[in-house]
This record gives sequence, structure tokens and C-alpha cells, in this order.
Amino acid sequence: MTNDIAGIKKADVILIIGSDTSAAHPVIAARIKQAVREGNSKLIVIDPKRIVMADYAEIYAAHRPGTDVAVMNCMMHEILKNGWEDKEYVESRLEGFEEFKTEIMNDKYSPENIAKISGIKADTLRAIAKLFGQAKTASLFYAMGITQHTTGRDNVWTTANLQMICGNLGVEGGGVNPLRGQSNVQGACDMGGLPNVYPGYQNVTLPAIQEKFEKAWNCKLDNKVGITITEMIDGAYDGSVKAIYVMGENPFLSDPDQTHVIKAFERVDFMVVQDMFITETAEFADVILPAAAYAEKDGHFTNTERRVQRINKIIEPPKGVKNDWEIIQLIANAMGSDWNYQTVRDITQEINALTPSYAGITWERVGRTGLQWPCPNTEHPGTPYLHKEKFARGKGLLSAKAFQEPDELPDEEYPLILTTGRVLQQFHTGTMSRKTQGLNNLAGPMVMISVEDAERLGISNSEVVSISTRRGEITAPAFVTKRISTGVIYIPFHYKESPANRLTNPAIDPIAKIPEYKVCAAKIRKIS
Amino acid sequence: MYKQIFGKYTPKKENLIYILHEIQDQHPEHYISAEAIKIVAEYLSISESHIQGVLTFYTMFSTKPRGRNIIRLCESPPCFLKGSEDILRQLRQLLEVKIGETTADGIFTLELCACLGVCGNAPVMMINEDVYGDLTEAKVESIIASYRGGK
Amino acid sequence: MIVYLNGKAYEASPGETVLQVALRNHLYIPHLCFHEKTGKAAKCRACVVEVEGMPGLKTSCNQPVTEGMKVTTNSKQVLDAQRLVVDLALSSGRHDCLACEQNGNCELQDAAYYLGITKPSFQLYDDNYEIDDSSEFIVVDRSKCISCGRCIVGCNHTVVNEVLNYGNRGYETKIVFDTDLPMGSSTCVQCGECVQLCPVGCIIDKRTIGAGRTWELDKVETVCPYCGVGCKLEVHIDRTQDKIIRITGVEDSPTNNGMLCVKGRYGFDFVNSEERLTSPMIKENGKFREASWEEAIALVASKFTSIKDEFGSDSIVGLASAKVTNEENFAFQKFIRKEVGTNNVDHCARL
Amino acid sequence: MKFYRSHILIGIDDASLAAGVKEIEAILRSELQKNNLSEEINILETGTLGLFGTGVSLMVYPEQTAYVNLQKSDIAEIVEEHFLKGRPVHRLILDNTLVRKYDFNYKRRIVLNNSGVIDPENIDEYLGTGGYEAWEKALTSMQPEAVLQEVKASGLRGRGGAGFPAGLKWSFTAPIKAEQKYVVVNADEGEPGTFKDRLIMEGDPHKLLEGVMLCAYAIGASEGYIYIRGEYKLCISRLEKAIEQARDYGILGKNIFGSGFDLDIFIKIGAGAYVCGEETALIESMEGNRGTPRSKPPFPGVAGAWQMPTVVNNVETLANVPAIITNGAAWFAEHGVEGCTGTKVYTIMGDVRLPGLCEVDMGTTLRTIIQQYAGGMKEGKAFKAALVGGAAGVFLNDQRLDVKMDYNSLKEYAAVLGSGAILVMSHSADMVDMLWSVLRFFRHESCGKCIPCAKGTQLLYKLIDGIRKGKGKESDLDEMIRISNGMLKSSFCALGQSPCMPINSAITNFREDFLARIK
Repeated sequence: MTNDIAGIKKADVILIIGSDTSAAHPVIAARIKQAVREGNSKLIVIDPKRIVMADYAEIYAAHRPGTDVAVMNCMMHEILKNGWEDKEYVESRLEGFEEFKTEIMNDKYSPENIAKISGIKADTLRAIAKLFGQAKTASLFYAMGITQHTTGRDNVWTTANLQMICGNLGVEGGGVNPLRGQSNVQGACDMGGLPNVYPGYQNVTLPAIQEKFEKAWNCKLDNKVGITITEMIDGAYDGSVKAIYVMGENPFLSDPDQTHVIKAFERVDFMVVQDMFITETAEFADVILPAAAYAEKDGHFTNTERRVQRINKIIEPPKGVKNDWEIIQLIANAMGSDWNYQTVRDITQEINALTPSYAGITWERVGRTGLQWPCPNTEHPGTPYLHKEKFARGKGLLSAKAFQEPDELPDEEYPLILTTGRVLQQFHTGTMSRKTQGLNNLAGPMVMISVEDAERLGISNSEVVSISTRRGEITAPAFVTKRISTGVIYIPFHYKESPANRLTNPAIDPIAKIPEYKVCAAKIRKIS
Repeated sequence: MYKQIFGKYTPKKENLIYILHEIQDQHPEHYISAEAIKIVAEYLSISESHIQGVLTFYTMFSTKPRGRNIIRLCESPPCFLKGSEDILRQLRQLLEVKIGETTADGIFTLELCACLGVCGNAPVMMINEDVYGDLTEAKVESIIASYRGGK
Repeated sequence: MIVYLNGKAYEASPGETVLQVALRNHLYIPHLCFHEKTGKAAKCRACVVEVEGMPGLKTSCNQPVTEGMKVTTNSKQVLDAQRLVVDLALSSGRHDCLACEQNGNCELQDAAYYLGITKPSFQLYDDNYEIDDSSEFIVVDRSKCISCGRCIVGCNHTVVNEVLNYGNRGYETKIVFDTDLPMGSSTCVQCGECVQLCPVGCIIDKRTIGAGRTWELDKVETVCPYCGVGCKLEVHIDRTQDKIIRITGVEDSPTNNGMLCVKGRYGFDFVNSEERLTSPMIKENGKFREASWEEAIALVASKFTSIKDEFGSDSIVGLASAKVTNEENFAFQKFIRKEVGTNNVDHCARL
Repeated sequence: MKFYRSHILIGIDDASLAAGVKEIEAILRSELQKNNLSEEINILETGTLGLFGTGVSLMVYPEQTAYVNLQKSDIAEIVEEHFLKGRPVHRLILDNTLVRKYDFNYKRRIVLNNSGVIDPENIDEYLGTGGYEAWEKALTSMQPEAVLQEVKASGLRGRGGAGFPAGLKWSFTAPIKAEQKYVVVNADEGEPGTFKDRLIMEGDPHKLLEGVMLCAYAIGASEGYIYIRGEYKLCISRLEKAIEQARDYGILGKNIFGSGFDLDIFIKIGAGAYVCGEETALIESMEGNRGTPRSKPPFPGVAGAWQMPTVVNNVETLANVPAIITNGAAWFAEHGVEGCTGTKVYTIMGDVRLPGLCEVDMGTTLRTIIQQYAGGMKEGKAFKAALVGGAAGVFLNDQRLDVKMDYNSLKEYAAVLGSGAILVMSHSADMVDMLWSVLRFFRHESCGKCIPCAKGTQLLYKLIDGIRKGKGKESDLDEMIRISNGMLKSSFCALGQSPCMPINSAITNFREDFLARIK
């Protein structure tokens, strides 16, 4: 998030696009609902599902999955047409506006034309643009509904375009606010758990950076960008990847096209999984190393608003279990290295020393409420929202993105659009949440289908049906509801007994390498 | 029915009590059903529990089906002084119901209420929208008979 | 500014209430409905005090302080009025502390203790009561409800799920879910905000019933392991068994203000799960067997080394984790970059 | 204007409608027609005639003959005998001696001067009596401040029960700058035994509207709301008509009388809750919520309806305002007594010969009201007690008959004027039963918001019920006094504070009734 949670109430208008907020981020949802009910903010929800947040919205619109760029470009088309953009902001803080405007003002983005593409009525598109464009401050929230597309990067860029022309970046209550899906996904990114950057987003290809780390770690480092998770699976599949070391992840359920993943795991020479449980992925491992749970260790998580918060050891881990960092150190030293971390604090110190944005976030300073990065020194109070005076790169760059259809569209054989996501009561691949029986009682596998489609196919509520795509087939009970658009079905991906990712399309965004979980062609049939 | 009622009132919470009055008046069983609550909640963008709270706060509303005619006998001190207890006894006998119940034939529901503001004519009861004052046992009998006769 | 409580001067700032100043200075005034988050409702009336120059008694929870204000919290008149309120609350509920989950953590009990009420003077409650245990994680015992309204404010204004409200009125007032449905059939999402706000034993966690007395539990703060919002938790632990008993939200956390969701509050079984791995496992002939740490680490190190030597560093890949700490992720990518010698590190941020 | 030999006033109110007045009126018209008297005898529908317990009644002017308890079969006889032959039908006439005694006090009436005289559904009749002159005068020749000062100078106090000076209340709101201010009329008349506001609204709805207008002008409000209890169907329909007519005449709307002042008035209806008579609970109810009181401060004058500055006044209070503006504060202050100016409308019921209403000067004694305006005690009944001020009032015994009825004098006896309800009881009434009825009422009407009231009213009812059933102890009496006094100190709003007065007065003044049940 460019902005902070506390600032949500400062927005006059809040747009949620591609986030089932109350299911996946319930406490942020509560903040948004507070802002709406207290009369501070008006809410716009754009989502193919009539998510709970739509009940709080001034305007709700269901768009066809995968048409986000089209919808937002249309909003900007209307905003520019009516002069609702923040002219002073555009003038002083952005560049590339003229070119951008020429593209966006193209008639193909008119409400009438986009109505045909997105399925949202032209008048509704106009109303959304008006409400959003005329707001003094508007914030935008999204989650995987924006990113998990072959056009994920274009989608993200377009949200930034929208917020930039409206002057909503770098102001309290505004912002582009992606909601991070896991407790420390932000921290994993910040700490360089990415193939192209060291901790603090320091590029692996920059010589000065490479030198800094080589000096600190006393070794030679590679300056070539590594491969992403989807490429790793492909590499294992085609034999270029020989060994996989997995720490606390369950790609078996989280990666697209499960059949492909299974084959990849089977083909790899050596696989190590470090986890609390024998997960579905761990079943394929050659060695499993038992790791401690969050409650059994000290350290820090970084949340979606970039707030670094302390986690404390609450209970002793079971006998025989070690902290992840201890295990890593053991392996490193067994490979002949000389790691010598005595406590986790030693690592924190190293992070402070090597990560400029974390430099001031020392163990002592984090305290009970945490600190938000960037926090460049030990006097710095942290940063509630980014881009206040200027953008990281100086001027904000506008770059219009053309609408592109998703990789796989429905056809005669697979006439429905399948989209996936989360439910409130379960989490990710269920490694944690499914151990609590009560949560399983509340939410089991399902496929959400519209009343119209269910009637057409003769499917009744709770009836177990078969769902298939070009990748595979699963079964799940049908949940017949008015909350989903006709022609769209939705399956949560938490369940190994009905694994949605056996169905999803592994096509990825060419740059962000993110798979298109939110759109693929599917069909449903009765079993009996 | 809802369409016609909603047509008269903007979807603002302040119109809730009006809308509930109309729905209840138009319902043959003079009550607000759970289904009605759902529909009104959606129209006014308020929660069902808000409506439930309002509904059960005010005595004129009912969440249970009632008879075709609602008898509301005043039990406040002026009517009590003038013998409302005797009238109540007689109504219970005539109708063979307890307070809050509906007669087997569905014609009457017997309720008690607070002051109706017609105390000069105590004891008083209201049947639907009509007020009957200076009640005596004989008068009550003939009033009940007239409703039974199809009024 | 200076205000005087029972003749003693205290520093106070404008906007504060008498109750806030008193509590900040460890001067107890009985209160049942006030909560920092749900606000100054002035409903329970247990916090009445005398304010010089004002007629009658004033509720301290919504009485703003003024310069030089003189407040008495312990006169006979004040204590009598407080005692009547608390006595009435006790008399109208089934407050059997011995069997109550909230024993030792009950604001009604605190008030009664302070006022020296040993048993209720009257019996107003009906013996016919029903406990609503229809919900998966929460139990509602309305015979203990004191109508403070904190759960309702929390449900409607904090988490804004808009499920709870008052139904009926007067003595018959009770909390209702939606259209007075059993909690388990209502639209409640079991975030547990009401549990956290309930001052008595009316709305409680189902799974902790009988699991441990509040004074026997240690409390430690940490961060929720689920989504990326980073809600601060307070974990209540039974040290004798190293077991998590319950989880509550941290009220003064800027991320969640005490709010949690059903997973964060109730989904902690995995920590103490029987299925936890407690020994390294090595696969032999397609089957896992337990192994010592020494053996497992040696095997991993030698395999990585030999593959690196034979196929080059780039043939090894590592998946860091969105569920472990910054420090552990730092260590992991350092391992892949330094010891393996590749940038082939990623995690499931995109998935 | 056409000249009629006689005018027949027909009182249309809830009670007469219940007795079939409409049918009787139709018969009367056809009988007059039949006898070719339509051109000579005028029929006027009006509000209540002030005669209660008398079914359908007619008043014939100029001779002031009151026919009561009329049946359909009586009409032909009245028309033939009285109007054709000039011989009143004695068997149907209200006791003449009573009528003479039962002076309507028309000369000094302020709020009810038109009730029972004009057709409330016809704005022209109101205009004909000088109606809306005050409104025109204010808008065309007075600054808002001057209107406020006049009301302040008149000494008018709120007639809802508490007696707070109206002008003072307005002066809190008038200077506040806000995008919207409201006048709200408290017409949620729920105090048992009180129906004065109903009579004002049924009999002279335009007078209330004019009062709202003057208040709105004085404080700078552009919207007025009348919150009426849902049971008052006739009031609602008459006020709706009156508002419609006022809009049609340009008396309400935009730029009224070219003054640039805008005002509209709307009706809100309740659904059965006594507590909504409390002004903040009323506002909650108006907003579509449960009618529970709000924490004060902020007072409604600062943040009321929809959090905007709001003046809430009782019907009778506002109905006094037009006369104050027309005739001046000094004229108004000639009525009543020092500190309590003007008149007061009382509703008198119970064991009196003529239950009904009267409007008399503040400070008139209870004895005078009962003797002169209610026809005295019923035959064979002797005065035992009067419950003055409704359920939230005080049980007075015969020692207090000469108490002056005004806010200040009653205070000396720890009593209140309240809403002006007087329930007169003879020796057949038992104070245990009466207090039981009062406490049952409070238990039923407590909103449940605060502990002392919600639980306390239940406890008090249980105690009195025990005594009534012969299971009580003498110490219960002290307990009831202790608990109700505690509730007085700690309850959220006036409702929880109310049981204290009836309990204390009943137990103190009529202890023997209680002891008789306990023995």
C-alpha cells in the first residue's frame, strides 16, 4: 500500500476493484465500512462477484473478469473529457501526459464501447467516473483480482495512471493500495525473496549494489536476474532445474495447472521442504525439515501498509523442531560456510545495515506499534504514505495501457469463465486454517454459480458437480447464488479435495510472471 | 405491494417507521414478516437487525401473524380506574384467548396497550383504527358481535 | 488543567472525561458500559459521581473535565446510587461467578467487589433461560447480559458487520442477531469483536470454556499469521502445557484496533496440532522415515553441493516464504545467493 | 355572508367518530333537507365540544343547547321539535344546571379558543378568526430577534411537563449558524390521562402550524416536523390537510409573503412508545431508530435531529405563540400568575360528573378546576385523591385541594403540573391498585437503555404486585421509596426518574391503603 490503514477514513471516495476485501482482508474491510457508515467516504465496488462490500457501496458494477484495464481506461476517458483530472498535479508532478491523453481519449474507451467489452452499462461507467473523478481525495484498493492476469502488470500500471491523473498519490487518504495476501508477503519481498533484487529492492544487476553485498558477505555474487516461481516449475518439468529448496510454501496447491506441477516435482532430482507439516508439497520431498510456528519464535513481519511489527515467542516449539533461520545456518555451515548468528537479533542488525529503507527499523525501535518503511535512520519516524513530495523516480510517468483480452476465453466447449479466490474462513492452501475443525465446518469446498446458469444446467444448491477445463477436472458442491454474474463461476483455492488450481491456466504475465488465476474457460456438468 | 409502498418513500432510514406501518396495515395478518424485513433492509440499505430492533421496540408493530382485527385495550391508570380489568376479563371470555393471542377463527387478536389519549371516555379500546369509548360489558358484547357479523 | 477528585489534584487535558482521568490515575469508579472503543454511552449509570456546582449526580464517563472541577466519587450518596445500579444488574441476571468463564475478568464482578455487594438483594431473573450455542466459536448466555450495548456498538460501528442489535424494550430488552435468529444461523461472521467487548460472561469463546482460568494464563503480544493486514494479537497461553488457549486483538494497535477475523481469533489449532512434524524426515524407497538433524542436514548439504558442482548454481532454486519472518527470509535469500550462488529465489507473492 | 338562524356544531373527534357521528350527521342533513330547513340551519363540523362520556353530541347556537348521547333514532325528533317547532327535546339535553356551571371559559381561552367553534378542516375559517395574522405580522414587520424577544417577555413556559421557558430554549438555537435547523413539535402525547394536544390538533390544527412557523422564523429554521403518535389517526389526517392548505395559500413554501423566508412542515408518526415523549428519544425515532434517549450534552438545541440544531416544543406550547405575537407579551402575561403566565389546558377524568377538558389561567386551584370545570364529584362519590400530572405525577389527598396549579406552587408540595392530566378518585379507588397500575405502565414503557430504569421498573412492579396479592411486607414500602429515589438520581432520562413521585406520594399520603393489604 502506498498509504496507511489509518488514512482510509480520509478518502472521500474509495474504489475497490479486484478484491473480495471482507473475505480476504476482513479488518481492512472493517475500516472501509467504518468510513462509509460514518459518512466520510463513498464506496465504489467493481467485481464480477457481488461481494459483501458491494452492500456498502454507492455504486456496484459487475464487470467481465479480465476487463479491468478497459474499465479504468474508460473512467479516465470520462474524467479527462469532463476536466475532472487534477490539472495542477498533472502539470507539476507527472510526465507523459499529452501522449497518454491522446491514447485514452480514443473513442474505443468511450462508455458505450467499453460497455460492450466489460458488461457494465455505459451510464454506470459514467456515474463511476463522475463520483471518482470529482472526489477531492480518492483511494483505490485492489488485491489479486488485479494482478493475477496475463495483463497483471498493465492492470497495476493502469491503477497508478488513474490515481496519478486524479492527483491521489502522495496525499493522505489517497493511494494505490494493493492488499497483501499473507502475513509476511510484504516482508518476503522486502527481504529480497525475489529473483531480481536484494533486500530493500536493490537491483542485483547494479554493480555498486553487488559490491556492497559481496563486501558484507565476503563472497562473490551473481549479477544475473534469477528465475521466478512459475519458471522454476517449468524448469523442473523440462530438466534444467535439478534441486528445489522450499521454505514454508505449498506450491502444490498454490500454483496453476496442478498436473504440470506434479510432473515437475516428480522429475526434480532433489527436493527439500522445510515446514511445520507434511504438506501436499512435502509429500514430494526427499528431505523434510521440521520448522517452528510463528508462535514459537521472535522476529518481524511487515504488513500490507509497510509496517514492520514484532512477533514474539509465545510458547516453546515442540521438541525436535528448529527455527527456519537456524536450519538455514546449519545447512550453510554444513556446506562449508561460516555463519555465526547467535540470536535472531543478529540478523535484524544485518538487515538494518544492508537495507536502506529498513535502516532505522532496529530491534529496539520497533516497539509495540511498529514502524513503517522507508525509515532511513534511527531518528526517522517512519512513513505513513509514500510519494508525498515527489515520486521515487522524480516525476510520475503516465503510460497508457491498451486493453487486451485474457489468455483463454470461453468458447463452445468451455462456455464459462472460471475465476478463483479466497473465502473468509480459510487461508491460502489451508496448511494453517484447515487444522481448526470449526473453520472447516464453516467453509468447505464449493463452486459458486449464478442462478441463471444453475437453472439452465439443472443444478441445484449443494449438488456435487464436475468442473473441468483444458487442464483437468475436479468436483465440488454447487453454491447457487445471485451474487455472481451469469457466465462466471468461482472456486476458492484452499481445498486439496477440490483443488481449483488443477483447473487454472498457467499462462503468465510476460513481465510480472504472475499466472492468470482470475480467468480461464471452464465447463460444469452434473455428475449423476 | 412493496413496490407501491416504496414508491411513496425515498430510501432513507427516517422513512422506516412509515414503511413498516404501511406494510403491516396492508398485510392481511397485520404483521411484519422476516421476508418483509429483508426486502425493506435492502431498499433502505440498513441491516436486518436494525429493523428487528425498531420493530420490537414499538408496540404497534408485530413480528407474528395476527387476526383480521386487532383489539387494543388501554390498561393505563385512567382506564384502569374506570374498570378496564373487567372489560379485559369479559373480552377474554368472549374471545376465548389470552392476552397477545389470536382467536381460533382468526378474526381477533387481543392486545393491551398504553394510554390512547381518549381518557375522557375511559375505559377505551381500539379495534384497528376505530376507537370505542365508555365501554361497558354490554357495549363490548355488541361491538364484538358486530365485527363477528362481518364488519 | 487541574481537576480535583476526592480533594486531590490531578492533571487533566481538555476533552478528557472524569472517568478517564480517574482511571488513568488508578482511582476506580465502577463502570459497566464504558469502553475506550465503544465510547461514552452513559447507559449503565454505575459511574455516577458528584460534581460541585451541578445538580444531582453525573455520569463520569461522559462528563468532560473543566478547569478546577471538584468531583466526589466516594460520598454516601454516590456509593448508594452506584450500589443500587450494580445491585439491580446483579439481581436481574444469573451471575454465578463460580461457574462463569469470565470469573476474574468480569467488570460487573469488579464493581460488586468494590462496592462490597456480597450477594444480590433481589431475584429478578427468570429461571427459564436458554443458552445459544448454535455458533461454531461463540456462546451467548443472555441470562448474564447487562444490556451494556458494547457488543452492539462493536458489531455495528467497529467491525461494521451489522448483525447485532437490541430487540424488545424495557426489562425485556435483549441482544438479537439479524431477525432474532440463533447466532449460528445469522449472518454473523464470528469475528469475535462482541466477545472481546463483553464486560461479563454473556458472549464468550466456545472453545475456551473450561480450558483455563484467566489468572492462570500468560498473555503475550504478537502478529497474526494469516493475511497481510498484520493484526496485533494477544495470545493467552497455558504455560503448564505450552498451549494456546485463546487469542484476543490488541486494542491500541494502529493496524487493527483490537479487531480480528474468525481465522485470526480462532484458527490457532495448527500450532498445537498433533500433525506437527517433530523430526526431520528422509524419503527412502518412496517412504518417509525419521532421521536425526545431523543426518538430514548432512544429506541436504552434500546434495546441494554435488548438484551445484555438477549442474551449476542455476540448477538450484529456492522458494522463500510469505509466512516466516523478515529475518528468516533474509537468511534464506542470503543462503541461495551466497552459498548456492544464484539469484533463483522467489516466493508465492503472486499466488 | 349568509345569515343562518341557527348553527349546529357537531363535535368530530376520536370519541364521537367511535360513536357513529358521521352517520348521525348524514341523517341530520337529510332531516333538515326534508323539512326545508337547510337554508336556515347551518351544520358545522368542529373539533371536540369538550363534553366527554357523552357519545355523539351537538351544540346549538345561539341558545347553547347541548344534546348528548344521541342515537340515530333521536335525530328526526330533534329536527321536528327543536328546529321546526322551537321546543328543545329535554330528555336529550345535558343537565342545564351543569351546563351553566360548566362554563367553557371561552373568554380567557388562548389555545382552545377556536376548538369546537370553527371547522378545523377549512383554512378559511381559521383565517376568519384572525388566523395567520401573527405569521404575516412577523414576516412582514418583525425581525426574528423581535419574535424571540416577545416570546421571552411573555414568560411562556413549556407545556409538555418540565416547564422550561420557551423563549430561553429558542435563544440557545437562534444564534447558531448551521446549514439546517429544525423545529420539531412533540405531539407524542403519551402521558396517561393526557389528551390536550390531541384536542388542539383535532380542533385547531392551523394554530399549531402557525406556532411552528413563528418558532421557525425566530430561530432560523427552514423545516418543521410534527412527530405524532401513530394512534392519533384523526390528528394526522387533519394536520396533513392543514399543511396542504397552507401550502396552497402560500403560507408555507418558498419566499413566503415575499419575505425571502422559506419554510415547510412535515409529519412524522410514531409507533407506540411513551418514551418518545422525551425529546431526544423522539428525535431518534424520527430518524428511524429505536426511540431511546440520547446522552446530553449535546442538547438538541445544538445538535438535534440529524445532528443539526433543533428546537423541540410541545403542541400546547407552540399553540400559545400566535396569540403572543398578535396581542403582545404584556397581554399574555395578564393571564396566569407571576412566573407562570398564560393559561393551561387540563384534561380531567375519573369520578367527576363531567370528565373533559378546560383551559384556565395558570394558578387556578385544583378545587376550582374540579368543582367549576368538571362538574364536581359524581353523585354519591366523595373526593379521595387526585393523580395530577399523569402517571409521572403525584397522588394528592384532600389536604391539597387548594393548591394553586402552576409550576412554582406545586413544587412546594413536591408535586408537578406535568402535562395537565387530572385523574380524580373517590373512596372506591384503592391506592395500591392505582399505584400498581402506574408501575405496570412504567415497566411496560421503560425503553431498556439504562440499568436503573430497565431493571428498577421491573423490580418496583414486582414489589407492588406482591403487596397487591397480599404477599408484601411493610419493609417493601421503604424499599420502594429507596429504590425509586435511587432511580431518580441515576436514571438516564425522565422516565426512570418518574416512578419516584407517584410512589412517594401514594405511600406517604395513603399509607393506610397499603397497610391494609399487607396485614
